[in-house]
Amino acid sequence: MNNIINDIRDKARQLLAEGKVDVVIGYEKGSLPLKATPFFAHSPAEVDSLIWDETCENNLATYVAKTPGKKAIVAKGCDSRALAVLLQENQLVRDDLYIIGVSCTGVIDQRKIVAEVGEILEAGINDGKISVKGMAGDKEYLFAELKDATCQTCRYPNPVLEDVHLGETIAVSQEAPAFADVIALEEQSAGERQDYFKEQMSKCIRCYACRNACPLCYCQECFVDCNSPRWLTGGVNRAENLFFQAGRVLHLAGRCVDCGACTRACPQGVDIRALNRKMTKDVYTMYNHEAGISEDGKPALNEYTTNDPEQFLVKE
Amino acid sequence: MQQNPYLPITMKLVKNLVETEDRLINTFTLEFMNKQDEENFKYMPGQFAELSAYGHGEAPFGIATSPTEPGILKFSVAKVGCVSNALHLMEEGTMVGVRGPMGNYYPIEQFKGKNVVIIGGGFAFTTLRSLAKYMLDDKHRGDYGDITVIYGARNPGLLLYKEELAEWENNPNINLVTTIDRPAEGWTKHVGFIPSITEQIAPSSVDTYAVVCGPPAMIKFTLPVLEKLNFPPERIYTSLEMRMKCGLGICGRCNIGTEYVCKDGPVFSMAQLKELPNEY
Amino acid sequence: MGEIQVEAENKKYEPKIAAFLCNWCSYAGADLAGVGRVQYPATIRTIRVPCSGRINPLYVLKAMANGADGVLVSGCHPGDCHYISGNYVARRKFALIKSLLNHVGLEEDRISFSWVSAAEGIRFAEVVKGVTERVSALGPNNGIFKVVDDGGAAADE
Amino acid sequence: MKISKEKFGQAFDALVADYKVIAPVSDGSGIAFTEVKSFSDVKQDYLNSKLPPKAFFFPQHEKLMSYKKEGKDVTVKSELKVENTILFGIRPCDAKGMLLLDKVFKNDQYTDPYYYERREKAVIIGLGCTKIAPTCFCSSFEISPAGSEGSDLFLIDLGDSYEVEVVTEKGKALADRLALAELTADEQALVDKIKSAETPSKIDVSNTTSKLDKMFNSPYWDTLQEKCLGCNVCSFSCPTCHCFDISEEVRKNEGTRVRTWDACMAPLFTLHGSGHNPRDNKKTRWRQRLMHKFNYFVHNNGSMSCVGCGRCIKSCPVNMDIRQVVDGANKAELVVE
Repeated sequence: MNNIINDIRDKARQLLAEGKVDVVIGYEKGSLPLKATPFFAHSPAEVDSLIWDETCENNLATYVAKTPGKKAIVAKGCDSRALAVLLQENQLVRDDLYIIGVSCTGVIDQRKIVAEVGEILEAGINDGKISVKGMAGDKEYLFAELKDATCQTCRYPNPVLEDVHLGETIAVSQEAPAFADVIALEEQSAGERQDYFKEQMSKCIRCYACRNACPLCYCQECFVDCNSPRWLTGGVNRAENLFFQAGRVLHLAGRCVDCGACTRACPQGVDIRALNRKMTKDVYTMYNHEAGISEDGKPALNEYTTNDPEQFLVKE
Repeated sequence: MQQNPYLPITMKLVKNLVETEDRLINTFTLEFMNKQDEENFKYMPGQFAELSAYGHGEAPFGIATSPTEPGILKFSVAKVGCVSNALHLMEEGTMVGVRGPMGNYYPIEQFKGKNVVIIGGGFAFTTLRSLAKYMLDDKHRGDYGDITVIYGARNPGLLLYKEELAEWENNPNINLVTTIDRPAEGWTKHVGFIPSITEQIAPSSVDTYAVVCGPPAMIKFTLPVLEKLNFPPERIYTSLEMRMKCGLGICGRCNIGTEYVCKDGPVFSMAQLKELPNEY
Repeated sequence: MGEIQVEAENKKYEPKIAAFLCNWCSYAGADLAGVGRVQYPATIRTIRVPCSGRINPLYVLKAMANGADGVLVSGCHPGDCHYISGNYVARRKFALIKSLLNHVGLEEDRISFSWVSAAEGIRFAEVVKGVTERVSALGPNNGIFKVVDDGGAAADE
Repeated sequence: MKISKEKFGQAFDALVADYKVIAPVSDGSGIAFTEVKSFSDVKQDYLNSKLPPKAFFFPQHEKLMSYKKEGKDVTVKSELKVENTILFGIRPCDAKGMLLLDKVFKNDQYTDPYYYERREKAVIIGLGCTKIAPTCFCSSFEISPAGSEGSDLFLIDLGDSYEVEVVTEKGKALADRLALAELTADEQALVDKIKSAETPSKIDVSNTTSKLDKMFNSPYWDTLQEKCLGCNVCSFSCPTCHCFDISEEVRKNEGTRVRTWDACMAPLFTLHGSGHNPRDNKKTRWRQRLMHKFNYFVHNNGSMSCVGCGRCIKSCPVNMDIRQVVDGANKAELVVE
């Protein structure tokens, strides 16, 4: 890991010193244990703050289009997939972008720790083991136990698009995605699913952290802010919240790269990903499409074939 | 407990008049439904009110009438958003909601015994009309020295209150200067932008207050002219626009530094504005 | 007494169905049904759209939120689109809308999609009949999106 | 004075008959202030709630009024509803937060009846903190983790009993319903110890306001906010944030006017009808956020509008830490203008 960090810093230093980019977007150590925070290095002097480890959970592709000038970005698999979709949708200029690719073994889901040992006072990562001192006790975890749900099903830990690759690459299984999580929900009755999503949606406070953390939610004016027509009332209740989440998820259908940034950003622990994953599964099974796995190609809903399935039609 | 400041009173739209040639500005005349409402609605020139178009929402507009005109309120409103569009389409006789009066007003007490120059551009003339009308009133005219009004618009069709302007032309109590940006057929008065016309007219700054309202570009170029004419910033007043919701200094969106435009403004002197951050 | 009973009989539940019909085919199909005096239930509120490709998923959601008991979206048959490919693109969108809404627990039959051509007046009536029957069987909008009746406050609290 | 938890619980259950009682409850993913019917539902051992209790006076979504149109006529009705409420288990930071909100909702000209009438009918039972989270920094603002400021009645958990401090007349009325006993010397010592605690994390705000006076045009704002996503988590989870929006919810000829929480971080918050937006980028919005809390509010109301509860730090998806932000402002070089 240390070698990667040094490599990232060297690369960032070189890019900034040579004037190839104006800013390097990466991570630095956050203010809380086991937290990394996005970091914008504007000069070679700042690059020594850059880090890379299992706490680098944000999807940095979110910042790329909003950051002026030429920029380099430290990209893990999901970040690069988001960049690929943004490029497909002409949101980025490839020449203004330098992608520092790193392979990712997954990020830590802090909620699992907090649920067991309370607020984290201190923590250290060593050799795939995470030792935590919490307010309600101490515990040592294996990284595998803490891996974020998104990362457990990740099929693209290696960047799909990069200008340089730092560190090793990760061997990936060639099997088709299983979508066990989606199937588990699908196997429930409609009533059970309705109850599940009612409960999830009643937690939402409409802070829009999910939307803003999402690298592919880049609309100038989001439909929730739109005044005429006014899609949503000011109400914050499970029906309105489901309208918001369903509207957003449908807008991301065929584009979502399943990075999990929305779910990790949610301060209320809403299972937003359950909606996105359903769309991802449908798009994969019906159209054999995965979003953002290469720079060319189009999002699934921008294309069609003449024999797309249409079992959804009325019987008449 | 004071009255609930979020509850509008109901007023009747008695006239919905297309004010300008481009049909983008209408003047609404609202009538008080009872004496009590009118007595509670004591206002001064420069204040504003929140108008409710029920079913569409609420938005703040400057009051164009003067307190010397009893029984009614007038608002001249440009068609820009949801509420103003609804108001434009409203049939006469419809009930609208009114909350106010809100904000501060032009310092008419300070103006007493002094000359006043009113400079207005485009449809920002609404509260300036209120001010002029107030000072011209028989009861008040004696309190003020010379009253000069410099008012301009892009073309003659875009001037507000044309009948009133015609009346002021012949009124010895007021010196009215109207101008348009470019020559137009049938227009015999001044042609040119407000800053240069102001420079031409060159009102004396001795014992004089200036009140300037208009689009940002007009204000930007008029201020140096006033400075050249030796108006000190303490004697130049303007009225600011801001996005507002509550109008009560609570909802948090209309502040410029420590000042809430809805409750501490909208009228500020240039001297006050110089102390505030440039964020408006 | 008598009056009240009559009223109760007349008050048989009639669903309200928002029908988004493409201008070139399904709307013309509905028109043909009308001209041909083909009977079908007066349950639909027609909204004409230029093409089924114009359907924004938010239309469907908003109709449900505003209290529609069902939504019907209908366009030209694949291959017959006035704009060549509008309904092909729409088809993918529709499949996903339907799938997602069912996933969050909306009943299968609340949202219906069909292709009806300008010549299929009788079929249009059949579609409306079928949709009406199925929505009637479900009863009123179950409120997972519906918010307006209580001014936006939570529907189940 | 003190009362055993058992006796307090009985008195609490009796209060439910006369008051709407709000208390911390574990909702699976954290602590929420919720209406309870029995003391046994109350979570007694907790750090603090996910969202601040301000919502009981200033709900996220509330009806201000309703109207009905008939032809050209309209009838308008206030929707203000007030209940006698007890808020139990309010932490000192949040109790202080309510004192700050009081200043907002009653300014030099107006009183907000929706907030104030609820506030006046509410009794705050504060509960001192015996455990301090790493994100807590209330001591920076002269708030003590076991301080009674802002509470009407204030409790400190002594294990089997509560130490009880009567702070206001409202608190006294409640205390009269409690069978209070004297503290033992040992218990008094424990109370003193708890009361003397400070949060380990503290920021120096002694010169922040005067520093910010000179920082409106500082380059500090340029880079400070780069990583901010511009969401509303920090505002919604803040016990002192009070910005709101007013909108209308319409159904045919009836409607309600509602107010909902809004936030200065939202891009459209200050957008004029004309299209002009005085705070049209994250930089100006962050400047507003920090200035409002640490400068404008001080000038207008005499104290900072932050109570160090740490919720914004804990909830921020990108770990923007307000402590670092203030610290950065303290240290920022001033540009000569």
